[in-house]
Amino acid sequence: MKKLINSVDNVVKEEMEGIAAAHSDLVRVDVANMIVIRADAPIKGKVGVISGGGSGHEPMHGGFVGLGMLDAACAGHVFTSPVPDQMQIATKAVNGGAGVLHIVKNYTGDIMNFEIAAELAQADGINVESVIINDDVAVQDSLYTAGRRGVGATVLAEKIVGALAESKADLHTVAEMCRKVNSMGRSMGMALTSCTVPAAGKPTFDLGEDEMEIGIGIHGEPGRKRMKLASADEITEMLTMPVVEDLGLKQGDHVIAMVNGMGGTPLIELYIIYRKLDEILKGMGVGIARKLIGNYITSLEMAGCSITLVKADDEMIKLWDAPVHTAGLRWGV
Amino acid sequence: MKKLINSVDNVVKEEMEGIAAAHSDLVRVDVANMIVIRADAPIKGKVGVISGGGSGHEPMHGGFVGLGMLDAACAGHVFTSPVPDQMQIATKAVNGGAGVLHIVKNYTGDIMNFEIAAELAQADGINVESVIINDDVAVQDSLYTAGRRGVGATVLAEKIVGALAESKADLHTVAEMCRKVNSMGRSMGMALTSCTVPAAGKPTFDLGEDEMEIGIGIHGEPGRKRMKLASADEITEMLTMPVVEDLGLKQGDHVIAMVNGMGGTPLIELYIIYRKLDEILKGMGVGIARKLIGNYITSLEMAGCSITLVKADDEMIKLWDAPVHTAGLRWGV
Amino acid sequence: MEMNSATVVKCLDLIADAIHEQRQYLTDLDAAIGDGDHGINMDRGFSTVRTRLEGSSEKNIGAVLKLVGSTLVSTVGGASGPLYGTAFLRAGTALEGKETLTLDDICEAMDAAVAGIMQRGKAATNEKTMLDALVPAQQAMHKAQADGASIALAVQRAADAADAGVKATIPMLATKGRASYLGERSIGHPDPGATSSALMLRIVANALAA
Amino acid sequence: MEMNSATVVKCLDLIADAIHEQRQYLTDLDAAIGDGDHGINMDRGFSTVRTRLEGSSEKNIGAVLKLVGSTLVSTVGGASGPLYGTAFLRAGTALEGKETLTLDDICEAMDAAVAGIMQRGKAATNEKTMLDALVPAQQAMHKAQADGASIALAVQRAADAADAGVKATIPMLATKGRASYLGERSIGHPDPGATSSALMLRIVANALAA
Ligand SMILES: Nc1ncnc2c1ncn2[C@@H]1O[C@H](COP(=O)(O)OP(=O)(O)O)[C@@H](O)[C@H]1O
Ligand SMILES: Nc1ncnc2c1ncn2[C@@H]1O[C@H](COP(=O)(O)OP(=O)(O)O)[C@@H](O)[C@H]1O
Ligand SMILES: [Mg+2]
Ligand SMILES: [Mg+2]
Ligand SMILES: [Mg+2]
Ligand SMILES: [Mg+2]
Repeated sequence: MKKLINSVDNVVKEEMEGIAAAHSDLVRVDVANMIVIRADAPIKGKVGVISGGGSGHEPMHGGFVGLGMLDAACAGHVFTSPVPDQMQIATKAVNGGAGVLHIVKNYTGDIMNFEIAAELAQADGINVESVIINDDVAVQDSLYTAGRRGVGATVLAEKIVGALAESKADLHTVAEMCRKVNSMGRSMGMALTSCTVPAAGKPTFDLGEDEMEIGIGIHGEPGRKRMKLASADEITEMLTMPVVEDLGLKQGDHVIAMVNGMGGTPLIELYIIYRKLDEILKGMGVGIARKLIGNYITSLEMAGCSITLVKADDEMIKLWDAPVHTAGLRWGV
Repeated sequence: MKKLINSVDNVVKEEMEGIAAAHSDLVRVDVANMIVIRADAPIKGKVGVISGGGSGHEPMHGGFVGLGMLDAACAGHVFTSPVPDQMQIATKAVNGGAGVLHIVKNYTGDIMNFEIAAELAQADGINVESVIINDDVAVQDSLYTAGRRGVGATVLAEKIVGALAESKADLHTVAEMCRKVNSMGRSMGMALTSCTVPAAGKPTFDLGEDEMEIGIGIHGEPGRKRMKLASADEITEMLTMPVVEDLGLKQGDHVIAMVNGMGGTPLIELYIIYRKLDEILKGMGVGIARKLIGNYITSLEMAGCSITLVKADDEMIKLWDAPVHTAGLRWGV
Repeated sequence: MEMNSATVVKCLDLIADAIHEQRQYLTDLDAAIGDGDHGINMDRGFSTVRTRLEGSSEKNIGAVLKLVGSTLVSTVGGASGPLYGTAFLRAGTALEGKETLTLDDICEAMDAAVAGIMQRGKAATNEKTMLDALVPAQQAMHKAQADGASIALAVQRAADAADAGVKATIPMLATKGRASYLGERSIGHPDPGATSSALMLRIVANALAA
Repeated sequence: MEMNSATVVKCLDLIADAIHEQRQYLTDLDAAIGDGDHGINMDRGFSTVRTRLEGSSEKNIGAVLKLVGSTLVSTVGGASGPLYGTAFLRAGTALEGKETLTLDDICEAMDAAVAGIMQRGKAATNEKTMLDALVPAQQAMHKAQADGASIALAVQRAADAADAGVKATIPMLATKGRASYLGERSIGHPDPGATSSALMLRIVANALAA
């Protein structure tokens, strides 16, 4: 295992100290509790928006704390949900009197830890609404699974919802927009390699020199199907079509599209994927209104990519365009 | 070799088509000649700023074309300097009547190809100034080498010089600022893994499970010293001290600092490196005025990082803060 | 062996040791059908439990278990944190104020723990989770209670039932937790959470038999 | 074999074949002390040269070589593109208008080519570059000229001198080009550019001897 770390146990702690050193203008960092908080939080009258999850997905979530996006992000150990105490502290820290929205990715651990935290927050007298993100089409949403995982759409939701909260909309409106983005968002990912949880010391799964894993999640866990390596165009097709079909996209629709790298894939390859995505959607008369291409929700050093499409109306695009100033996303300011 | 590509021969061509599809608001792409040109070029009365080099360093240079940075970028094949014809076309495309600056990284191939291009441009009646970037302290700058390589400082120079050109400064002033940034910039890089040139099909060099390469360049070529893997703090020290000493940094100086990923290293590890860089410079009383943390000048999927420091005065920081709108960097707009 | 708080704390220490020893094994199991962190998560939790119980003179067994539960909730994270945390919190509530335990008490605590896991995780048996070890153990304990067995024997039987439960998870299709994302590919692997539950019961059984 | 443009084009075709066959070998050499692209760069250039010369009925050997030179400059890239491109452009200029070649012509073209490379690359011998194959070849050719040797024999001796030159680059410390970044670690490896130069001379020697 070769990583740029000091000791396996201090990976997240030292990352937090690095974020604090780098972005003291944007955030303050509670290193002991592994929480990144917007420097000017709480903002009176503004709905506080928090999220959180296992570390190893950077820049998500800590890299999305700041103007126009998240007010706080709770970091668990690598690929391990954060604990209720963290979300309780974060909820208090961002409560501007207008309530707090919890954006929760659909993982059993995240759901349960956020659930306990929401119970604690109500006990503290803070009004909390929770929205679960479950956009991963690779998992059948049926009785027989823990439901669809929360992946790429989380990034887009945090931007859109963050902008709405910035405009001082009330908690229910902000939560409803988050549900809407979730309902309009679908993703699918794939991996060329696994990744190594520092504490585990070896890759979570092994892939042969000519193999790839289709439908992987973002915790380095194996995916739906292991297959022979295919071309970039074939892979783009395999990821895009299930998303398009599940969303029921048709001629005249517009989307916000993200081609996301899993952490170890260079930008040159992501543009080759975007090239085919653009071709496929153009062929169907679906317009790409906005796009993100790069590493936004990763799995440590995993080589691979994911495609996320959010069917967007004018309001969502307006909120997307609103100013944002975080370590991971910045425009309009 | 596992990559998200279609055919080895079309890697750069398809990347160009992807950039054209994604960023038609910012750039127009001459795919046949592999040149990314600012959408609104040429801008009358503005010095045209172009650069170029082998592909595989994304987002550099094509990702830095747009407002406040480059007017055009010529892409060679992976790790191979572009040819004079490309720079000749690019020079004509960005010439707003105020002359054109060529920013050239100090590699024999880049120097000679840009030299031929500059000769052709003069023959076309276009006033060209060239500035060579050679900030890599890993290479002794003596009679016995091809001189120091052009690495991280190239990114910082393109931003600062691009802002000055945007303000309609004349060619000589813009060229002098570029020389100043180069003279104030130093970098050093390291690698945990090699990378694979698509056409070659296998890694350029092999590193053992417990080995790292200190002083690597950005073309996947081996570095100065091969050593046993060290901790993130030790590595940061090994990269920072030679840069600090070569620059002669002392108490009260300010720098623009970049902790750059080589393409396959996750952000969590770059923040751990930044943490130690911040500690070292604070200990010396050197202030970090601005910073970049992420993948800005890469080597395909290489795992590793580089540190660049540019000793900055107020004017350079003001130009750094000026608006920029490119695929790879965006703020203030 | 007197079932007082000292014994309970002794068992918890032994559990912490075992979890630490089996850390890599539990993580490997989780790597096959999960995200490769179960052993790491559990070790983090139980090493904190050990530190917090060091030199504790707490007589009230309910309080001890509640401390274990809140510690696990605050340190383990992932899915297993809230589940095991809730289990120990509910068991502690059931034994509030008790300074020694009868088999009836232990059965009551076990029932509360299993109910807590089901409520928090919204899972049932046969979904390839820790319940597939804990529910058989619970039933075995009640049977031992009905047979008038000793505490040591009851826990022994529970541990045996739990081990059988772990083996039974191997052919199961996971329909809860991270493993469910794999569909059929989760078949053929034992569940990590069931394995850690069975491990804990085995440690307690061995301690009581000694 | 008559040294007319047909023969020159024939030799260039054979060079293109050989470069294509040795593509991986040249790239491996460049991977050791460079950035692993020399064979790829040369193959791209000479396959374009072959296409452009296909069916060419150009009699003027100078024009043929200048076409080769401009093609290499526009397609090879890297350091070898401008160097080999300049070499062929200068040789072509030296042979402007000639439809057949004498040994004197060939020596003159060789001198122009080597001078072009030295000017463009600002390098000398003993810097572990292509010059360490081409300069010995140049000298051998002049010696053969002085001995009144045939063209075939002169090129044969040039190819032998180039091969010896390549071996001589192995112990050399690279002080130019990418290899110079390695300092002492460039010692012990043959220079890729010298190897491709020697390869080209060998192909022509074999063709003329056939
Ligand atoms: N809904 C659930 N109900 C009961 N147990 C569950 C549930 N979801 C997961 N588990 C248990 O949690 C174990 C995984 O724990 P761990 O790996 O620590 O958490 P995570 O899956 O978040 O990484 C599984 O092996 C399973 O036994
Ligand atoms: N300054 C120079 N003068 C002469 N030959 C040089 C010079 N620099 C490099 N070369 C030759 O170029 C070869 C490398 O070519 P190539 O790999 O195609 O270019 P690059 O180094 O840009 O990748 C070296 O092996 C060497 O023979
Ligand atoms: Mg986990
Ligand atoms: Mg090259
Ligand atoms: Mg797990
Ligand atoms: Mg090379």
